[in-house]
Amino acid sequence: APAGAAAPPVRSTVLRAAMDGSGVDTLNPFLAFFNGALETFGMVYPSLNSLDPSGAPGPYLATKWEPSADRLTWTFTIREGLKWSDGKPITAEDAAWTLNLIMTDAVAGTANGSLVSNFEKVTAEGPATLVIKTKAPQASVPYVSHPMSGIPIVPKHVWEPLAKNLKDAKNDVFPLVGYGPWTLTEYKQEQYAKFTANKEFVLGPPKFDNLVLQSFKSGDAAVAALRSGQIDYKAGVNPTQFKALQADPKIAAVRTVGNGWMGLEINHNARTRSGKKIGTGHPALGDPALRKAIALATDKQTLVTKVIDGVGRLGHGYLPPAWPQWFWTPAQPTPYDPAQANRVLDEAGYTKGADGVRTDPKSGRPLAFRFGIHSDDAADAAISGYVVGWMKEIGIKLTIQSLSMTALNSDLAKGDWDLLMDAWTTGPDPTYLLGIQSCGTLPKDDGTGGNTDSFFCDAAFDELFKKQLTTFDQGERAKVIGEMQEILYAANVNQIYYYADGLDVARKDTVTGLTLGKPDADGVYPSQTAFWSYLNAAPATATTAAKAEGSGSGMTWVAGGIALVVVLGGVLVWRRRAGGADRE
Amino acid sequence: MKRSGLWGIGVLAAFALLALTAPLHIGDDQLDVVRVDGPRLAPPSAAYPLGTDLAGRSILHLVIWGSRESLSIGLIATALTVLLGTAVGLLAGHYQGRIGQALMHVTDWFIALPSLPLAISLSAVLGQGAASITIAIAVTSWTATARLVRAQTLAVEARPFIERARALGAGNRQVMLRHVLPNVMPLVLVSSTLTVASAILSEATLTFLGLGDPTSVTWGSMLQTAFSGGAVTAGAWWYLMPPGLAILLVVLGFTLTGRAVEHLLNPRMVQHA
Amino acid sequence: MLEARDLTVVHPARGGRPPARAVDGVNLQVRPGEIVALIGESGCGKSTLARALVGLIPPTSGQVLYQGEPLDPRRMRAFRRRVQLVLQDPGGALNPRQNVFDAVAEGPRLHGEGGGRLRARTGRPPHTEGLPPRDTEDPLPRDNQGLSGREGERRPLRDSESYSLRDSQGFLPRDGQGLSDRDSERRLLGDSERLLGGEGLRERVRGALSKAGLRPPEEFYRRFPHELSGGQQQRVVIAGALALNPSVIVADEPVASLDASVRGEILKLILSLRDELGLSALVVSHDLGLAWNIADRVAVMYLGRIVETGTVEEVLLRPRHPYTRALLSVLPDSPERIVLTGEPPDPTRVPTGCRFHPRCPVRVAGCDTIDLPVLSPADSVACSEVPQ
Amino acid sequence: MSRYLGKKVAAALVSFLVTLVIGFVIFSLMPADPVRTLTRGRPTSEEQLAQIRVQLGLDEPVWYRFLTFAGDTLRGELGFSWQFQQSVSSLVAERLGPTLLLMGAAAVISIALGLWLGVHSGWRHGTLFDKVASGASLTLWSVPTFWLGMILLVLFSGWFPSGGMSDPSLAATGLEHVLDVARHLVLPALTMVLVVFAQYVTVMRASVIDELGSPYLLTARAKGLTDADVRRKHAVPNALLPSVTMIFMHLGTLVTGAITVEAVYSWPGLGYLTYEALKIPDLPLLQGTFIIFSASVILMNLLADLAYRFLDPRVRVQ
Amino acid sequence: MLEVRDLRVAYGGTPAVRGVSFTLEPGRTLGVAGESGCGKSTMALGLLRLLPATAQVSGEVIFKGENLLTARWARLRAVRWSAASVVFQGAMSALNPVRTIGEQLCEPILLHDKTTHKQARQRAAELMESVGLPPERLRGYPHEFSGGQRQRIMIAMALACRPDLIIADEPTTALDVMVQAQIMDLLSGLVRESGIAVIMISHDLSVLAQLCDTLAIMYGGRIVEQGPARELIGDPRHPYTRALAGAFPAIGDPASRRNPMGLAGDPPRGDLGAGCAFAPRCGDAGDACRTGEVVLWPSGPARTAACVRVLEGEVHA
Ligand SMILES: Nc1ncnc2c1ncn2[C@@H]1O[C@H](COP(=O)(O)OP(=O)(O)OP(=O)(O)O)[C@@H](O)[C@H]1O
Ligand SMILES: Nc1ncnc2c1ncn2[C@@H]1O[C@H](COP(=O)(O)OP(=O)(O)OP(=O)(O)O)[C@@H](O)[C@H]1O
Ligand SMILES: [Mg+2]
Ligand SMILES: [Mg+2]
Ligand code: NI
Repeated sequence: APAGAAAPPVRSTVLRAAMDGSGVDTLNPFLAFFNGALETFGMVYPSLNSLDPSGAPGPYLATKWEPSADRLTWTFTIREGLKWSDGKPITAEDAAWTLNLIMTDAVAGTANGSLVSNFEKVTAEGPATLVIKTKAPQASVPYVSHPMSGIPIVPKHVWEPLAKNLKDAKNDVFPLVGYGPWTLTEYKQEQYAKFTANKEFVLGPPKFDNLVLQSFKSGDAAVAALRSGQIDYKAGVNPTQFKALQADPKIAAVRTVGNGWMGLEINHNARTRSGKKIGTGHPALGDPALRKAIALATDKQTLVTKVIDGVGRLGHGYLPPAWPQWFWTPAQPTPYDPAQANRVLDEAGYTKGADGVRTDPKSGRPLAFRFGIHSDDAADAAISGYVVGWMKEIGIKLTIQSLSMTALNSDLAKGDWDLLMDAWTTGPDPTYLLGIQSCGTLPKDDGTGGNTDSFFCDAAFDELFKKQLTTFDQGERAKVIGEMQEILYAANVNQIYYYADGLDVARKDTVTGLTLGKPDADGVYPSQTAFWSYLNAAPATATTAAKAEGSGSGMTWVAGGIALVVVLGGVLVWRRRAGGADRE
Repeated sequence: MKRSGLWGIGVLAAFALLALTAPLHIGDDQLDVVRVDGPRLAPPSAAYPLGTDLAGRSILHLVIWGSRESLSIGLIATALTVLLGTAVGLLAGHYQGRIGQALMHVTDWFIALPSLPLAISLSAVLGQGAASITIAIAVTSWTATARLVRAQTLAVEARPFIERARALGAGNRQVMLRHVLPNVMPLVLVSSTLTVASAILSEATLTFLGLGDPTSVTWGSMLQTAFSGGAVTAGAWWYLMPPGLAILLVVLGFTLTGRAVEHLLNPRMVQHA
Repeated sequence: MLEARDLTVVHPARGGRPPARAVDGVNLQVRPGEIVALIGESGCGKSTLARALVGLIPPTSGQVLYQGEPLDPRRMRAFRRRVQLVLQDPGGALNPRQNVFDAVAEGPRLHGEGGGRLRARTGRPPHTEGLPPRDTEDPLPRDNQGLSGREGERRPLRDSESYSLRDSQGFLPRDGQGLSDRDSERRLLGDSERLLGGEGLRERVRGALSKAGLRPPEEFYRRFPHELSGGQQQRVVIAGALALNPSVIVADEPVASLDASVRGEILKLILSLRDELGLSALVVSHDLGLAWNIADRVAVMYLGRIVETGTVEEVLLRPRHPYTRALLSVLPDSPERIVLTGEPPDPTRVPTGCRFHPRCPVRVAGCDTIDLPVLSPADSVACSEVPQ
Repeated sequence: MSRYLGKKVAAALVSFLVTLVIGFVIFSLMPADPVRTLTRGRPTSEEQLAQIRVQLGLDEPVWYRFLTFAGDTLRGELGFSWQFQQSVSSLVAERLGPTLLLMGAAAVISIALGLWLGVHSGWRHGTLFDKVASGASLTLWSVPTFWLGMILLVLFSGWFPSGGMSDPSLAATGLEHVLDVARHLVLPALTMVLVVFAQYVTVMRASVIDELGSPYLLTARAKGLTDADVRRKHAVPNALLPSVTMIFMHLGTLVTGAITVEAVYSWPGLGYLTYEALKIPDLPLLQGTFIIFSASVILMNLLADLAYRFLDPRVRVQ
Repeated sequence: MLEVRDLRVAYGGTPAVRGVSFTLEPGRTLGVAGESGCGKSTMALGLLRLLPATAQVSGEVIFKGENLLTARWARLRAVRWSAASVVFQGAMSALNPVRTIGEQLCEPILLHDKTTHKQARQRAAELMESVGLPPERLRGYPHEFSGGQRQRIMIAMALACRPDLIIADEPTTALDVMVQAQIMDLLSGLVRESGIAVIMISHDLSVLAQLCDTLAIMYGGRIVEQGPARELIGDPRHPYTRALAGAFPAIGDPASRRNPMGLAGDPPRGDLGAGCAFAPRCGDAGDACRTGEVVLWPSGPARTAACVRVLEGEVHA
């Protein structure tokens, strides 16, 4: 470890945090999908860019990035003098090698292949210049490699020998050779990851000497650990926990702008790329009036207050508010108006039967829909109760189907569904999320090749999608993206309910400075990434940290001792009584 | 011993009554999240004797309502278990030739399957919901009944009255249905009360692991919601305790009843009473 | 009447042990109206022989003959009506969940006699399998009403005649009234009465119980085995056998588990059944006194073979086989005691030569090598040292 | 003895093979397309999705998958986890230790406690001690394990660590590390012990009561042994015999009891792994843990047979 | 040496033994007979307080000058086996199935004689030889022995501490005639040599007649007749004794040929009222029997019988 190797016994400071609930699937950065893994890579592998608090690309390995005039070539200027943790210099060649590997090797592209699918050629022109040639103009190139959701750059000299059998590369030689604010020194799957600080980190040294991420499967266990001083920080608590911790004077609880949405998808017309109808979706859902009525009858505000206890925002647009540059709100939001919803339906000819369920005049079928929810998602279950109730009010009958994620996705891909609960989070580059609403992601006629999210397919939307890809001016691009969101909003196929706030909690007595940026009027901070949080965090006072820990374990032993004595005493007393009497 | 059996029966009767009469005093408006207007996760008060859940519904109502599904899953699973187990055990015990051997092997194989993982796997495969949980429980617990019935069948068939019946000309069916079954059934019934107990526990566990239907109201799903919803952090003991205690009471009720009946049936135990 | 011819029963090997030759060549005859006692020490194969005789265990070789005809497994049902087994432990021989009535009525019901409840279900008419024509010595009583039949009145009967009080189908009431009356009678009867079965069946059960000495029979109908004393239980078992009007009873240690005082009563009953109904009986026991008490003839068994047979007086008063002598000598009042040393014999390891030679006090050279032939029905003792 | 051993081992192997078939059948019934689930939230193109499908072996026909699966399993290869992108065997191997530790601790404590209580309450059948002991154990038996875990978590999370197996920030080694792990073990082990020991109490108590009327106890008493000696030297060894089988069988189920406890306390063992696998569901992983659990139950049953064989002179082969 | 006065035992209120008194001198043998359930075992076990806790015992058992019913448990334990040992019915289950014969034989020796293990082994080996079993088999388990051998081991065990009294509760009941003869020969030989007093229980009068000096016949929890063995069997005074004796015919006796003798009726159960307990089954019971007090009256030299007819001086055929 670089820190404090020669120094006399100065007590080193440790930041103890709960690992992202998803955990680390694998430490192989080419294969990993889980957020816990991405979070870790962000700390131990460098990327070309970083993200500033507004979500825009900032300098990291690259100090400058410029598109060429034809907008097909990007030139990144790579910082010089940086060294991997094993002392070898970091050069443009490392980045070029990493990106090329992902472009050319199918296995290497498992996780991030789609980010570079438009790349023609990546070359290192000298140690400080990286040139990326794209097939078509691509505005999002500066978003391709950034901490968290972008591509981490790996040291070529370490990975080159592994590239032949990348699938089996577990990347488990510690300390991991990398570069970042931290160095991974120890890792036990599903238990913890230990890091030491890289005090020479180019974007500023971490204030803690060590970082420990501990895995908790249950949120309550993590919170209990936080309360008892086992850990200092946990990102991502649920609203109930948040409210409870807000009331705790020892705990700092902050809200950050949400980077995802929770919403409803409607199978309005499942079909293949060639337009062949597939699946068992209810035909009436193809009617925009019906979808509009569903939107009108949904009381999103109630969902915000009841399901997430008010810690979130009402949803409209398709992209979450975490990325203000793309955030869009409709000029005329659809209100909650069940009466109007009923009117709309009446007008469209959906007549109510004796049982209160309307009938589709075209197919003659009642408006009875399957409503798929994720069985492992508490919010889905909670929301579904409300939605069923509201839809009943307007003569629509929903039958909840609680399905495992896999089953749900498999139904979705086959078009065997009517309504689904859905949720997405996204990084700063909206391309992918927008992409899955384009016609190109519909399945082929043989059922394969699909990656659509709701079978949405709209020519105008696709046109704009292509346009935003090549719009290099951020403002311009935002406008195009706004138009796309408008189309989606009007179609009512993806009905966004809310954007839940990110909820982070930390111990006041041990850690400060975790949050980045300034809160808005509601006290909500900008979206946070682990990269900045752990980099900014500073020990509150080293001594309190030590004390809290010491007293915790001391108490434990006292309590354990007392319990033991009580048990033993009880046992002895019983023994006396049982065996003492000299009779049979 | 007898007194505890009475307690058990009392508890069961109380829960059965609650479950059966629940629709009479709990209306849709008290369970439908859209219509209730209680405070979110409020501690017990006069209006809500056991507090409210995350949607503002009365925990008391939920617990009462939950008894319906929890009990019926337990009972149906047990009925399936007893049916399957008794049939297999009886046949395996009676036909000690190849059929019996084969049946016993099947039973042994199933016994070697760990019940919870099997149930988990089964309900993961069958899909979420009460039906698959019920099936999973039945599939994993019939072996115990089959073993018991087989052992009892062997014991009964070794007794002279079977030989007498055979000497009188009784065939396999007569021996099995008229002589063995009546002598085996009391024990099966006793063991089935214990099966209900563990079926209810299994239901809660499977639901807790996320294999149940999260929108239905059962004790298991209440606990699951409480657990995933952060009730522990919020210190919402009123949300955590009632469903757990309800499970405990019902399971204990079945267990005590079963043991009391067993006590009555097993003269050897009575001798020492 | 009932006869074993060169009967051998081998119990298959079990748990790594060699097969047990429990019965190893037995010739034994039970003649009409005769009580034969089968005597031998524990494990010599008495019970196995008894079970083979009633067809519960298939013989490994040899034959069981009933009225001169070999037992046919396909006609077992009919045979079962004629030859009945009474077991040692009456408590165990009664299903604890059957009351006395059902226990006694089980046989008739199974054979579709009297009640017809079960037969109606299985849909099998009675006695279709029939039996070989009876010889004139068949001592079946015609009167099922009780103990009034006397020897002189015995005459051969055909099955359909054996109950004059009902028709062979058992559906019609005995007084020949029409079905409708029968139905109304049924309606009048309580539910449980109806369950008890038809009139004919009740007659039969009543008769059997009173023949077995349980009087008045009605008082016992509803009792369960645990509400009876051991002697009463044994009587119920015997009644169950009598309810089918058997011609032979095979009783496996019928009094071994009963108290000394009760023992005499049951033996009296067996004796009276023979005297009054003309039943033949094979009584299995290890008790020589029992043979003296009731039997006409004795067969002494040792390790799967009969070693000596003859009338009671011959065998018990003038024993010839050294084993019989030893058995008699250890009785309390005998003048000299010949206590055999060594362990009881083991049918899984039958010694060569005379099977008794390892324990035989009068053993001579050759006893241990020369196999003795199976005792033929004509001979009475199997010992090379004793002249026939 | 060796022939018996051979027979039993063979039977266990057959059981295991059947388990493989059952396991495979169950898991191949499932609509198995986890690819979208796995890549959820990540930008993935359709080509990549197809590529991952091939990687996961989802394109093969069922029979081929079974043969591969059975062959691999017998070689100790349990397949490739969808979500962890690594071999199930290595995942299982990593988790086996913690699970064995938790189970071992829970088993030792609950067996000791359960047998002790069982012997004494059976021996003093009907006394206050018996009533308290059997009442308490019955009540605890009726408690859902995970619920008890939650309750203990609420009550004791301030005293004992609420999750994980060790405190990574301590960087403890040697004895300190052992103590640290022990501290983390307290709550999960306690939860399991409390729920499980009742079974041993019940089994042992019933066994002892069964033995109470035995004439050999009367003989022992007539010999002038003290009550405690009669119990210790005569009743317990006999009562243990029928219990041994049950104890081992329960040990087999203890493995599975670990699932909820590990989930509640984030104990990094096999149960936790199962819980993880359940979410997707990650079928190869579920299948792998299922097989491991089954194998352990089969092993326990085999041990039960052998232990019984060894302990009871009546069936011990000369 | 042993004097029992008015021993009464009740199981949870139901009397099983209703006042039994007798004395036993050193070296003498007392036989106790009676039908099943009449209280023989209860009486015998009551002497050493070996009954379950549900049994209430009263009366006096004076053994070598000490009342065992009131002695402290520690004292009683010291008496057990070292001074009075027991041979139980069905040695099959009276031996602990999971411990070797040697361990079980040595156990009382180690406990009472405070010897070394080696000495105890030695003594056990001697005992095995004395009952005709090879000492090597001390390492065997009970199931490896036949029923007769096990019963012999039980006898050897009973002799282990050289007691003054052996209580044998149906020691041969489950055994075959021939094995029974072997055991009886062994037992009588040992008793004769060592001069141990024996209480022997059986329901088979003929077995008792062989071994015992005195017989006591029990009916319904009481002794109904007592006297020297030969006389009692040859000339029973109580109708119950007569029935019992008749149940075991003498072979060759023409009176019993084709004429089994029995006793109608059921054994007494539950509470017995006043009068003679046997009256309901007695062929010639009169009113005096049903209501009057019936106690043991002298019926001959050293004989007593509890029958009014004895008192009336009637002589039974
Ligand atoms: N089902 C069986 N399988 C194997 N061996 C058996 C079986 N039944 C009996 N035997 C053996 O056959 C031999 C004869 O048994 P059987 O029961 O006929 O003897 P028994 O003369 O009736 O003895 P007892 O007087 O003890 O009733 C015995 O050695 C016994 O162990
Ligand atoms: N532990 C007990 N609890 C209650 N009643 C008992 C108990 N032991 C025996 N009895 C009853 O006490 C009476 C006498 O029993 P005991 O065992 O002394 O008879 P026994 O003469 O030895 O009979 P057997 O010849 O069958 O051994 C019987 O009615 C019996 O039912
Ligand atoms: Mg027999
Ligand atoms: Mg007795
Ligand atoms: Ni009790």
